Amino acid sequence: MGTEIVKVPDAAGHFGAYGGRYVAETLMPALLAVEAAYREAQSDPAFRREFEELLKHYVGRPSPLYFAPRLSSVYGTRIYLKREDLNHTGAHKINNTVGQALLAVRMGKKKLMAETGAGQHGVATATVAARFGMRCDVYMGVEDIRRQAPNVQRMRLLGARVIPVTSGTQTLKDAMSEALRSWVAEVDDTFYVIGTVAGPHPYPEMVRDFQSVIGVETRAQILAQAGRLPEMILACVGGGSNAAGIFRPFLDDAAVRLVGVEAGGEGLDTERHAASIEAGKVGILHGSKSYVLQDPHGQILNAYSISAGLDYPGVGPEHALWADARRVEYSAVTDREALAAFHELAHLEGILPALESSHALAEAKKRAPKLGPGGTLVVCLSGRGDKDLSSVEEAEGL
Amino acid sequence: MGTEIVKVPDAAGHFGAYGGRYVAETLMPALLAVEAAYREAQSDPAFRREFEELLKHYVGRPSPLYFAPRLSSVYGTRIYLKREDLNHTGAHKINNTVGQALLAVRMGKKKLMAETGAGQHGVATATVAARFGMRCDVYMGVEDIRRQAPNVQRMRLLGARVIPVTSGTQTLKDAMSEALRSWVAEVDDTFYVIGTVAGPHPYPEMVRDFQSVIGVETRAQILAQAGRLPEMILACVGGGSNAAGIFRPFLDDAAVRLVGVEAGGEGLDTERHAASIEAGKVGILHGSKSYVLQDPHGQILNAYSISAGLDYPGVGPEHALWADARRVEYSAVTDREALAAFHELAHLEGILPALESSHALAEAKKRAPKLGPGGTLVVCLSGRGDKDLSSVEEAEGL
Amino acid sequence: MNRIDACFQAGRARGRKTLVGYLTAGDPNMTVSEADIRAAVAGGVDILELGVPFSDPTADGPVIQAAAFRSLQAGTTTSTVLELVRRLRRDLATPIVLFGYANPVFAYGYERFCRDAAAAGADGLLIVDLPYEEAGELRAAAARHGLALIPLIAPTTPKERASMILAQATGFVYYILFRGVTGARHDVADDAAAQIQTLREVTALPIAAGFGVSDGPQARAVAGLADGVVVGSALVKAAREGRLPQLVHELRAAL
Amino acid sequence: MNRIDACFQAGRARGRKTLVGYLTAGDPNMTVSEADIRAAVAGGVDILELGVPFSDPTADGPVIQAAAFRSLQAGTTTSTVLELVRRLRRDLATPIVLFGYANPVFAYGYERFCRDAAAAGADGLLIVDLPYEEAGELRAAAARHGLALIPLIAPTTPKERASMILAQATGFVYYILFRGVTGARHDVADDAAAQIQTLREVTALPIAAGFGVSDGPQARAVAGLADGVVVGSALVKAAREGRLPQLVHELRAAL
Ligand SMILES: Cc1ncc(COP(=O)(O)O)c(C=O)c1O
Ligand SMILES: Cc1ncc(COP(=O)(O)O)c(C=O)c1O
Repeated sequence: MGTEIVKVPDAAGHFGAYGGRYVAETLMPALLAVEAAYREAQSDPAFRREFEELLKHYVGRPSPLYFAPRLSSVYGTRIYLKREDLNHTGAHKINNTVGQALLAVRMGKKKLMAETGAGQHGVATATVAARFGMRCDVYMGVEDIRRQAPNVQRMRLLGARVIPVTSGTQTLKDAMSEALRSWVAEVDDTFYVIGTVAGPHPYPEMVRDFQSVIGVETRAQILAQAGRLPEMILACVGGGSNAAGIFRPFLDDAAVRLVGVEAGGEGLDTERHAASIEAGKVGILHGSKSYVLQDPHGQILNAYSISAGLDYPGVGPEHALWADARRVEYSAVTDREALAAFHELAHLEGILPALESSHALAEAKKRAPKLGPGGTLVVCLSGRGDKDLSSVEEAEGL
Repeated sequence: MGTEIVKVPDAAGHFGAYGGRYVAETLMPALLAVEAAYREAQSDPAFRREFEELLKHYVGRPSPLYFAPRLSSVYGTRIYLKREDLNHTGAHKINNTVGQALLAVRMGKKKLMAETGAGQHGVATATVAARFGMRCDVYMGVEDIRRQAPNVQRMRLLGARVIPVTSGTQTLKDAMSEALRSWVAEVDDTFYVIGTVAGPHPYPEMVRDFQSVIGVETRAQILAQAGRLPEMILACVGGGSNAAGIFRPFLDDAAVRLVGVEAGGEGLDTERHAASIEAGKVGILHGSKSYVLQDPHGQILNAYSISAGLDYPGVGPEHALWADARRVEYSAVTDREALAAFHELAHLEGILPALESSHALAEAKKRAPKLGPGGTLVVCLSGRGDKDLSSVEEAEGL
Repeated sequence: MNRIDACFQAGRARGRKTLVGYLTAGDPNMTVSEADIRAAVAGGVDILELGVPFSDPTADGPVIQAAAFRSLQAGTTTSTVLELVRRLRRDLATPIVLFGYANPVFAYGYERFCRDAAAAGADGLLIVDLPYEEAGELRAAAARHGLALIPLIAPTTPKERASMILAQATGFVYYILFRGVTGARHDVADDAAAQIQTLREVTALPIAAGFGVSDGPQARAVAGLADGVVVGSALVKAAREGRLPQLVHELRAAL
Repeated sequence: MNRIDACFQAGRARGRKTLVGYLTAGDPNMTVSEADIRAAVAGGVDILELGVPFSDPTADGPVIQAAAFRSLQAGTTTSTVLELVRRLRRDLATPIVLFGYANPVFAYGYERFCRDAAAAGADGLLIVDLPYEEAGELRAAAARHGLALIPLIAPTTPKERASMILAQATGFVYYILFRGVTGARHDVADDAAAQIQTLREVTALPIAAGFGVSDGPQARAVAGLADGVVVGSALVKAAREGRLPQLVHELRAAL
């Protein structure tokens, strides 16, 4: 692959035509300070060491790369699952919050703030805030607070304040808007922990870097376990952090096909989905330029997905670049297909996947037959499904 | 330590005066068959290898031994947490169910059955049943089904039948009685997966062996990380499997104090607790002789604890032996103390412990001051607290 | 000769099979229970299996579980059961076997229990969750006090194991017709005849078969295989439904 | 000379400070909005900041968020805002600055937007989430069409950064008095005076200060520091509460 997609972003945070830093001037100094601190941290072996220590002893890394025998035989190709569901707090989100919290400590901040939709990133942020003795505010739409009661309780038990967001559609996109608003007023002592590879520079780069541990481990593990690289790697794409994390270390491996799976909701032919890349247009949202679900006037549309973590109308700018460069293929999977994959993994392997991750599994099922019994693919199991019990129940009227 | 407590059980399953095989003759052939299969498996390196592979790639072992800096500074001694909460399904229970499921496969069984209280062992059994393509029946008291709805849903999603037990107090003890009853009728094709180091021989031995991985890892990890053995290891004791698993590899290390923590419920001076060792008498329950909560006429008493996993009126026979031999000290911690420890760990380290494990933490807090800043102790964090959100909420009227 | 041996011998002499009847002592309370027992004996039960209630009867089905629960609720203890035996023995010659679980007996003390049970007039013990391997201490105590310790043999018990168990047994052999717990079932296992035949090769003791016998025709079928027929759950159920005399009569007539 | 420069110059000449008033276009619908705007101008607003509503106004507080929401609900689009400008320009000479977020402008097309806005009679643009670094393309288009691109300077903006931003700026400088989003606050930051003084060292442009000015006394305090005072949320709120003429009168009187 050409360097144009590997050596990104540029100094201003652009991933080709995407990314950047589209925020009010009030926030610029804060972002520049985060960037400067991050550059310094990057070149400090002590930072790297502390990050890795925490990933190992606190998060529980490396997460296993698990060969799923029964799923493989049903899907018709050899399937490995990257088990981010086994991380502390139950998803890949914690890799990133550990990194950002360390940076916040380094910058002398006393408080973390975060936006959250499903609550996974909120829990992961509340967790590291507790771990480092910082206060924590989590912005969450009142609609999501209602839907995700257990995660709200987890955040509170971890000592975080959950701040209800009543503006707009009262979901993730509004929570992120509100978080950006609030950060302006508290920027002196507060670090804003963004939960995915979106937002203004340097977040897309930084989150991707922290999540790259997923791909780095996967690469070493598949070589050790299968003796070769896989034909294909699949990951779900909400904002795109687990996908970016697992894809990135394989960008140069041209023979490895990378597939990002968006939430097709009730179908791309309806208005109820969250497929920003496949069904959105280039736009500017929450600080960066990328594919965005929007109306012809540039007003942001509400996303929809059964999985709260994919229910976002934007996507990280690096994915926009990868999509344009055709290095990564993007597909969408409907609620119904994701639910079927959820049940299938539970029954075949005894693993309850997050509904987000179930999207990647469903796409793997579609693509497996072409690979055949000799093929090998890796699915990023970005999180566990315990948080989704009530969504599944509601969807299926159990 | 004398061999009398290390080389147990004897050929008939006796741990000194305890243990044995107190079941109806109808079950004896089944137990003898399990024992014979287990002996054969023990001497088969392939069995060991498969067990270890699954622990690594499926369960996610080794679980980290995490030095908890903020907890240490508040408690006043160096505290390491053995992170069984990071295992697949969220507790140590899975170590054992993987082992027993492998044995069931080896014996050609088509179905697993289990009793469960909190649902953790039920989920762990349903999980391995799915993983090996076996049917699964889980016996659970209707009272527990009501209290532990999310785990019931998890089991069902994993394909297990949850069989409501309406006899007696409709909790764990009755579920186990019912499971024993049902096994008799299905013994040809069904393997009974017991969830703790209780029940008739060979279960106490077998479960202990499968769980010993906790202690084996802990020993290697603490030597590598702290360069020495700890002064003390604490673990909660319901039936006693996580405690047996972590203690066992340290039995010969006379300088390492081992502390088992029972559920003191509302206090040992009330009738509402589950402290079989401290407040029970020797008796025979569910197939083995050990300490049992019972009235003067030998009728079994109801146990009580805020933590469903400790809410059992018996305890594994090896603990009875260890208690008599004073190799392990046993203490009881009340609901209130456990709840305080639960919140403390959440706030200080960003870890929501299971209420069961919170008992061990609470006892650690009491004992830490005597060890002082130079001391080192290990607490077995047997599971995560996500399952306990509603118990905590109910107890605190949040 | 003890009462149990005498009973089987008498049956054999009269050409009829022995009816072993189980009732839970103290169900639903001691007064009613005693009346039921007397009615059962009057109706023709040859050997009385008297259930000592236990809180966690892992080998019993719903009927006997419920009986134990009612009995315990009414305040039955091991001592009150022994008092009942003493009262029954004043005027009944029927052999009495105390049927129960290990823990209440263990709590009472094996030696003390055997002494008091023998003194009260019991003839034997059947401790359902005390298999051969664990029974040594109680077996010795029972022997000291002249009580038979009745062994259970299951359909799954291999012949070698049966030989071991029966080598030291006294009283009679309780052969379990079905897998599972106590409670009424409908057909006798096909291989019961063969298995009982096998037992005859290793013991001279009378064999009573049971678990799931609920009416006259079934009792007759079983009687064709064994020296005695054990009826439990069906009697307990009949007692609570006011049909005890009728059922005993039906069973007796079938044997 | 363009209308903005002329306006500040005129103010300076008359010894009074410039009142920059913000209202969201189309709030609560286009008809009422137009009437509000005309009333505000009639009452003494010197420069009109006309908000182009956006679904996700990350730099606005609740008052302006709600106004944008109402406006969008009523069907406002970028085109209808430009039509409004065209109608206003027919009979008003007041400078008009279009205030909005990047995405609607980007969706419309930077070049096309500048062309159409200029043609409609707008004088400047203020795109709140388009900082200096990202503004190049729009800056060029604005310049091509004679529109000022008003820069924002925050209390947190370091001097070097301010110099960079202001080096190429036209129109006036919008100095943000407070951290946080738009909306009424009560005291002016202590260091505002010093910061505005610093800005004077790097730019000759007029400086309007705002964010949180809600009444006459506050306006007067701010006016002591800057060339103009920006009032936004307070006007939007007053308009919806039927107090717009009064507030504008009060503000005008204070300057
Ligand atoms: C388990 C899980 N997977 C995936 C996602 C989507 O985020 P991203 O696309 O940034 O990986 C989320 C977001 O909450 C999540 O919780
Ligand atoms: C997390 C956890 N810890 C401890 C226990 C108690 O079991 P044991 O004493 O066998 O470890 C349980 C039982 O469910 C449990 O779920």
